[in-house]
Amino acid sequence: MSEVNLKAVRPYGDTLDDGIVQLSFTLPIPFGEEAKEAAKRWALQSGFQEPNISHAQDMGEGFSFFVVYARSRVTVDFTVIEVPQLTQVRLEKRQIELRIREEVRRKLVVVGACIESDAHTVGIDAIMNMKGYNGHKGLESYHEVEAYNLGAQVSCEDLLAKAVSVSADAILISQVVTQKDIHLRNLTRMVEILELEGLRERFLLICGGPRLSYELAKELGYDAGFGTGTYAEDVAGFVLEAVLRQRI
Amino acid sequence: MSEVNLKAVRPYGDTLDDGIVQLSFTLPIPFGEEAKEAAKRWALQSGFQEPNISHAQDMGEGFSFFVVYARSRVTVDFTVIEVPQLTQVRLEKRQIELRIREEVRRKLVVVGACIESDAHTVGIDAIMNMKGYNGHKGLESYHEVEAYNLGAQVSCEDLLAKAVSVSADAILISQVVTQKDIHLRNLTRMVEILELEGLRERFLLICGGPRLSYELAKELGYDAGFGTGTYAEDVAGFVLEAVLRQRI
Amino acid sequence: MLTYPYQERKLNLNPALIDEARTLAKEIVAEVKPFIISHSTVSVERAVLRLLGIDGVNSEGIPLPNLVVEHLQEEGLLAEGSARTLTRAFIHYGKSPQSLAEGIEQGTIRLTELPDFPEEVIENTARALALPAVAKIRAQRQARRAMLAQGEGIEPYLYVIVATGDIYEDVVQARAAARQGADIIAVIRSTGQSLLDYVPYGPTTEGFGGTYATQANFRIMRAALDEVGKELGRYIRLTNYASGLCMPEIAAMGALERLDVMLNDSMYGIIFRDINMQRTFVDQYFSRMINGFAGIIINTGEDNYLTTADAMEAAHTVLASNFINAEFAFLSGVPEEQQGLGHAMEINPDVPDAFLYEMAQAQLVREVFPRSPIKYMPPTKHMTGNIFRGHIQDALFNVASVLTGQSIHLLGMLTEAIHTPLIQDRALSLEAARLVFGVLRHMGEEITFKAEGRIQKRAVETLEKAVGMLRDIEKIGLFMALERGMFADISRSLEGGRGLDGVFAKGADYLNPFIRLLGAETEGREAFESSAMGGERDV
Amino acid sequence: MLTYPYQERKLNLNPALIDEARTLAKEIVAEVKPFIISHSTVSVERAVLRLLGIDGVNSEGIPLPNLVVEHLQEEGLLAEGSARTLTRAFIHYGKSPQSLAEGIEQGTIRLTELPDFPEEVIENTARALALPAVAKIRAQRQARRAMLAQGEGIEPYLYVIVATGDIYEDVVQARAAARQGADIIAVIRSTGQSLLDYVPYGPTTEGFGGTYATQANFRIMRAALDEVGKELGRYIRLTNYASGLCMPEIAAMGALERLDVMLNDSMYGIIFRDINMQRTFVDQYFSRMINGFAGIIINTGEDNYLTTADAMEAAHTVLASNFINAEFAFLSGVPEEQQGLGHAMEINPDVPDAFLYEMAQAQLVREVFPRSPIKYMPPTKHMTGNIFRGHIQDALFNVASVLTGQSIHLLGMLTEAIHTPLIQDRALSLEAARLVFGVLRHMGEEITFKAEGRIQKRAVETLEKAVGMLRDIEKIGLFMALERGMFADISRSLEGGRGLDGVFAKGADYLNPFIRLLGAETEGREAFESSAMGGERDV
Ligand code: B12
Ligand code: B12
Ligand SMILES: Cc1ncc(COP(=O)(O)O)c(C=O)c1O
Ligand SMILES: Cc1ncc(COP(=O)(O)O)c(C=O)c1O
Repeated sequence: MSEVNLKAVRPYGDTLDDGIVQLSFTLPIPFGEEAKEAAKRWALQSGFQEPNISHAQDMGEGFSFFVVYARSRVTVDFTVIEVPQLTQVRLEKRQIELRIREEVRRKLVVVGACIESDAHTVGIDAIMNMKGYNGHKGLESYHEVEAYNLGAQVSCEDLLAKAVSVSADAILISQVVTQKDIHLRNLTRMVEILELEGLRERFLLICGGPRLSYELAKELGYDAGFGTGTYAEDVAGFVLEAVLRQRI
Repeated sequence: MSEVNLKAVRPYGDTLDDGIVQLSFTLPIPFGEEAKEAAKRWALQSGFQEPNISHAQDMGEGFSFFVVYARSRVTVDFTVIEVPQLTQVRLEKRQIELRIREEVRRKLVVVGACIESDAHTVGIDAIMNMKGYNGHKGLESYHEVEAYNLGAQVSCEDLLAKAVSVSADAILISQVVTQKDIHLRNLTRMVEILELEGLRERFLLICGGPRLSYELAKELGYDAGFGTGTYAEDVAGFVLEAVLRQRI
Repeated sequence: MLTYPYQERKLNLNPALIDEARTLAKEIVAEVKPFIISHSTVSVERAVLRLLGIDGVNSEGIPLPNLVVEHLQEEGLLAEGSARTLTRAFIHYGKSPQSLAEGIEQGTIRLTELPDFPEEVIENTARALALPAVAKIRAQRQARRAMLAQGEGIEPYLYVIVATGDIYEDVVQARAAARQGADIIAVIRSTGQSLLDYVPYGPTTEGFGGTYATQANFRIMRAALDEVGKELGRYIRLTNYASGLCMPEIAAMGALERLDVMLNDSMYGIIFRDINMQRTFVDQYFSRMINGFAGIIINTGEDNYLTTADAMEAAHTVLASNFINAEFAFLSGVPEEQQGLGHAMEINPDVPDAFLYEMAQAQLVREVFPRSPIKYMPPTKHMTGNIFRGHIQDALFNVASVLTGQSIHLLGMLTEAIHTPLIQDRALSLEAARLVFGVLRHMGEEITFKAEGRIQKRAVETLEKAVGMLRDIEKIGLFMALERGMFADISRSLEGGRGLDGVFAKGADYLNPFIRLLGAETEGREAFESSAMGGERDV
Repeated sequence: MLTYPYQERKLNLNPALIDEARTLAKEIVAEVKPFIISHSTVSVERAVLRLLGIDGVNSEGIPLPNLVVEHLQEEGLLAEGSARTLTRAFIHYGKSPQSLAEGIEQGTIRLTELPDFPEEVIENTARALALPAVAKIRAQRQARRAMLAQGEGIEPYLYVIVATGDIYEDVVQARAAARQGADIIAVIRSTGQSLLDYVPYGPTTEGFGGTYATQANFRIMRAALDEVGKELGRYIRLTNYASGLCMPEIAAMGALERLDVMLNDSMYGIIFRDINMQRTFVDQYFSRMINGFAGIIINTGEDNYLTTADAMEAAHTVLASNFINAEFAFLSGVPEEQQGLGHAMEINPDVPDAFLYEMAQAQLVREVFPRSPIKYMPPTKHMTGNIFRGHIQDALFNVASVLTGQSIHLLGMLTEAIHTPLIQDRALSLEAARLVFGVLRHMGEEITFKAEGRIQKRAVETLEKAVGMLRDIEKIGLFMALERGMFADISRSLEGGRGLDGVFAKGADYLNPFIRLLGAETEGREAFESSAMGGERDV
């Protein structure tokens, strides 16, 4: 195989730069030869080459579904990609506890919830509850962390009130439902309320959920965001570092 | 649901014009956050919106695989689509036999084969052999058709020789393997040989195979092409009509 | 393809244990019964009003049933039951309940100043006012039976959801799904509707992760499915959610609009929506009474336990809860044939031999409830963004389902971890399930499990644990069990959660004509009991 | 995970029938044996030359083994066996076989004018010339055994193909596949190589639907897989095709380069490549001798029958052919432990209960050949462009495989009907198979089939039909059976097909030292027989 040109990377099927991509989609047009042709044209107009309509199926009600393989000439420059990421190294629970004890010298306080309409607590529970997730204990199990998990469908106001009342270091928010971008709306709402109350600087604001990333969280005005596969250590470590940084 | 605008049809997920498309592809770059970002950029550069990298997986050896959902703004005008198609109605075996007897008044002669490197005879057998396919008897079972199926890996030259020797009306060619466009090469070779020998007009030239269509066949200089789901009737019907047309 | 009741006995279960479980569950429920029958709720009363014919909203969008109940509450008249006061008003004003409600809304009618009437007159009049709804529901049940006789799918029924948030888009998806092979269409509700203490009104086109359950939406979807079902020669069942703070009202709406299946659990709202347990127990009782009478299959929500708890560890909690849910159903007069007890395939596929344990659980529920149209829920928690892998997980679920003779098969979607189903997701799932069911149709009959093998052991163990749990609950009572978080690892308190303020003790002269008309041992049933008893299902 | 030999007996098969089938197959093969051992072919002789050390091509790209054999043929020396003349030339010129071949190519050496030597001298010298190859092959077998001891996959082995046409791209795909979980990598050959009467030379980067089988390609891939296997702590087996007009030569190359599995059927070339049957029977005999000695698992090609014939109707032909293929293998000294008999899952999934019949067939082959590393081929014919549906068909195949204890599991690809596998296709298939095998690992042990149920009946019927077919073949002889199209509905004539001109009767003084060294009952074997006999597998 020839060398990959990292300045111009393109999809790979079984030969470098063959550009092969699989697509599937439905068009709101009745099934038939014309529908297949429409699918092909859609692929061509989308910039693909040699679209092969490998499957076409009647969805009923005037819809047609397609599986397509096609070639793409689009390349990306891999050499310029930099993803804003948490630079912090993943600490272990033991280390975190130790450093809180020795460097912060008081317990860290966090409050968390699934806000607004979202009732998916499994994610925030995985981070906060005693039991944790995949063998990684949650924040409640940390000696040096005082963790309040308010659960599901908590209004932004209630969450903030709790954070104020326990003098939290960090507010943790989980958002799992993303349909019609409701997570963006909910997350933004929280930031706005904090700002309105002049409390934005007072708390570390952290969100998490399967469709969230550090990058997106920053865009929304959060201090950090965590996606799939996060463990309590990641969050505790981040809060620890941030609290220490604020001290300086 | 609002009315579909057939002049600007776009993919449909669960809401008209949401444009949702599923893609999957591999990039020749090592797995990680940067790879995900590259996949996202590739999708954006390909003109998709809101690409959601719903899955990323290490393929090993410096390759990464992605499943992506994204939105497309590309539309096709469905109202202008016309697919060149065999206009003929699908006749039944009985009718075909009758019309050959009464209108052609001699047997139709066809020779067929998988040419060159291709050994996939199931398709041509489905058309030609006694047994046929899915309950549709093959050409050998037709009283009024003299059918010679030469089988697999027959050179263009041998096939042509046979066609000449039995004074065939039609030559049937099957091509199933399409890797590196070998089918196009083989099919073109046959046309060239026929032209070289000045015999192109003498025979109806018909091809078939899962990646062939009437349209493509015409492009390649064939009289007709048949894809997946073809039965002997389709071919016999076409030959019958063409022979009758030539008579006039 | 199932012959009822399910006949196979592959697990070598101890029947005495099953009997014990049933007895324990009966006792657990019996302990809650006095509370249930001595209480009512605002939602029960609103349901009564709806059944009496009150519908519509005021200019601010507040439903008339809510306005009337609030009015009664303010006037201290609720404890007698909304039916009593409305009946008195009817006799007094000679106006229909709907006109009365409108009058109350406009302030032209006040209920405090009503004269009294002889009890017999009130009861008879209430009954007369109630009968049209009863007749309507009965007619719907008969219509269903007639349509089913024209053709229906075979079990396991293919059940898919639509969840666009827009009823008109839902209709498109649902009709397409029916053509793609679905037997049952569930219209998922908008996130959070369960916490609304009223039912939205009219056709709706906005919702998150689902579409609001409104009577108009029920009607629109019902008509669409009847149409496409007729064309296909296959009755398409319609499902919605009689859950949350309005479960009795939604049940009433569903019964009137001929829904066929209702998610309608005795404890789901408590555990998963933090609805007060007193409220839920009272609400579920009346809502199930309606569903039972309407011939609607109820679906319980034990599958949800395994989305928070671990499926290997908590399998027995599902079964224990199934027993309790079934007893609550009996209490409301829902026969086994309408008890769509829920369970799920949620073991982490990384667990070696996970499929064996899933089989054990699925077969166990099947054998323990041989007459119930049990509902089997697909993998959800361990689905990921890898749609190809997910499609296989779902295929295994399909295999388990057909091997163990499940009745209602909720289709897994390859995009479970990504979004609510797209039109093609459903089609692909339906196709996969049909494929699997077709090639394995009689495999269940062909195989037996090794005596004392992994599957039998697991099933026996799960049954034993469930019985143990029921023994514990029987000792401490169900309220306490909920407080201790014995289901889904979630703990709820007697006074906590939403909706407690809507619960009230029935007054001595409480009246609700529907309890007699729809209830288990009462008149309205007769027409249907005979057939249901015969084991034949018209649901 | 299989314990050898396979122990379960789930089908209630009649052992007498199985014995009869074996006896019949033995007789069928015995009838062909006299012809086989009295004949040789150009390809057998070229294989001998290769084993004697002749390799390379001339300026026109013609392989030296071909040139030498042609020369011998022209000079009328071939009937004595190429080894005899080469040995004489070696004694005479004192030059290595390779130098001799080069000399012949350049016209500097002529073989017609060689003096004669005492028979004993010739035989001993030939033997001495043959020994280095034998030692090399033995060393490769030992190396394999040592590496296997370091770690290997568990059965069913995950077998995938690479088919880019470019050996370097194949390497990338193969290494990635190993990391993705593959246990066996097969490098698919370019379309049409089987019809070439020579073996291409050197690394190749062009091919259609596959990459040319060349010794250099074997070596490149072997090194790549050894490297990645070492890293993974799992020996990765390498497969190629000792099929077609050059089967003995490819077997020789494979043995030298430590391939682990070879597609190497006794009749495939006849039926599917229209290679003359006399040619094939002689070629397969010698090629299998090499494979047997090299500890290479041979795979037979009965799965192909079902790509042309209908799997419901022709299931018994697969089994009948398996019996014959096994006997041919024994004839060449290939022990059961190296007989990777092939069969396939090819029933149209639209057939109701198709999976049951597939199970019957898979279990049948498993029980009939309990010591063989049988190879189970995935659905191909009924795969369509619907990759999602296809992925499910493959998943069912995975289920059938693990339930019936298959040994070598060729992974189905969701894109089977579209293209040769892309890098992600393989990964998705591997992931799916691992998932299915993991969650169902012990399911086979857990289930038994109903006595006289659909599965048992189908299996018994298939066995009976296979015996019936073998009886017929035994009566008419294998040549006639092939003429009648009894396999795969394809008929071939004794004199028809390609390559007959390369067959010749051995002269009275025919010499091939390898027959004695590699053959079944002979010296070279000793070192390995003991272990193979013990049932332990080092292959
Ligand atoms: C379990 C589940 C439920 C359970 C929730 C139980 C509970 N108490 O949580 C129940 C059954 C109640 C449920 C209900 C609904 N659900 Co739901 N549900 C799921 C499911 C199957 C699994 C989610 C899960 O538990 N994942 C496991 C956890 C551990 O992963 P996680 O949430 O990603 O969390 C990890 C990280 O993201 C991160 N993280 C998460 N939060 C946070 C927070 C912080 C601060 C940090 C640092 C990290 C962090 O760390 C965690 C551990 O690594 C998903 C589908 C799926 N497979 O993903 C659908 C899904 C999320 N649900 C969905 C929907 C639509 C609903 C409903 C709205 C449907 C309806 N209309 O009724 C309802 C309503 C719920 C509501 N009001 O929000 C959709 C969302 C679609 C979308 N993208 O918008 C999904 C994707 C299913 C689908 N395809 O339709 N659901
Ligand atoms: C069966 C099969 C084989 C059999 C063929 C047996 C035989 N005698 O035909 C065997 C096992 C021998 C085989 C071998 C190979 N195969 Co193959 N094979 C298939 C398979 C599984 C099914 C094809 C089939 O029979 N379809 C059923 C018939 C009825 O359908 P059909 O051919 O489309 O025919 C219909 C129409 O197309 C039309 N039609 C077809 N021909 C004609 C002709 C005329 C005149 C008309 C009118 C109509 C018509 O009518 C037919 C009936 O409706 C496909 C995968 C798949 N599922 O499609 C791979 C496939 C075609 N094979 C493939 C390959 C690569 C090979 C090999 C080259 C692999 C190798 N390197 O060894 C070899 C070599 C074969 C060769 N030299 O050509 C690839 C082709 C990839 C590509 N797109 O280029 C496929 C797609 C598999 C894959 N994913 O890799 N194969
Ligand atoms: C019994 C029951 N009711 C309702 C729902 C739906 O959830 P929500 O309460 O958000 O409408 C479910 C979901 O699984 C359920 O099991
Ligand atoms: C025994 C055997 N040899 C070879 C092949 C490969 O085909 P070809 O002869 O085209 O190399 C197969 C394919 O299935 C086979 O089964």
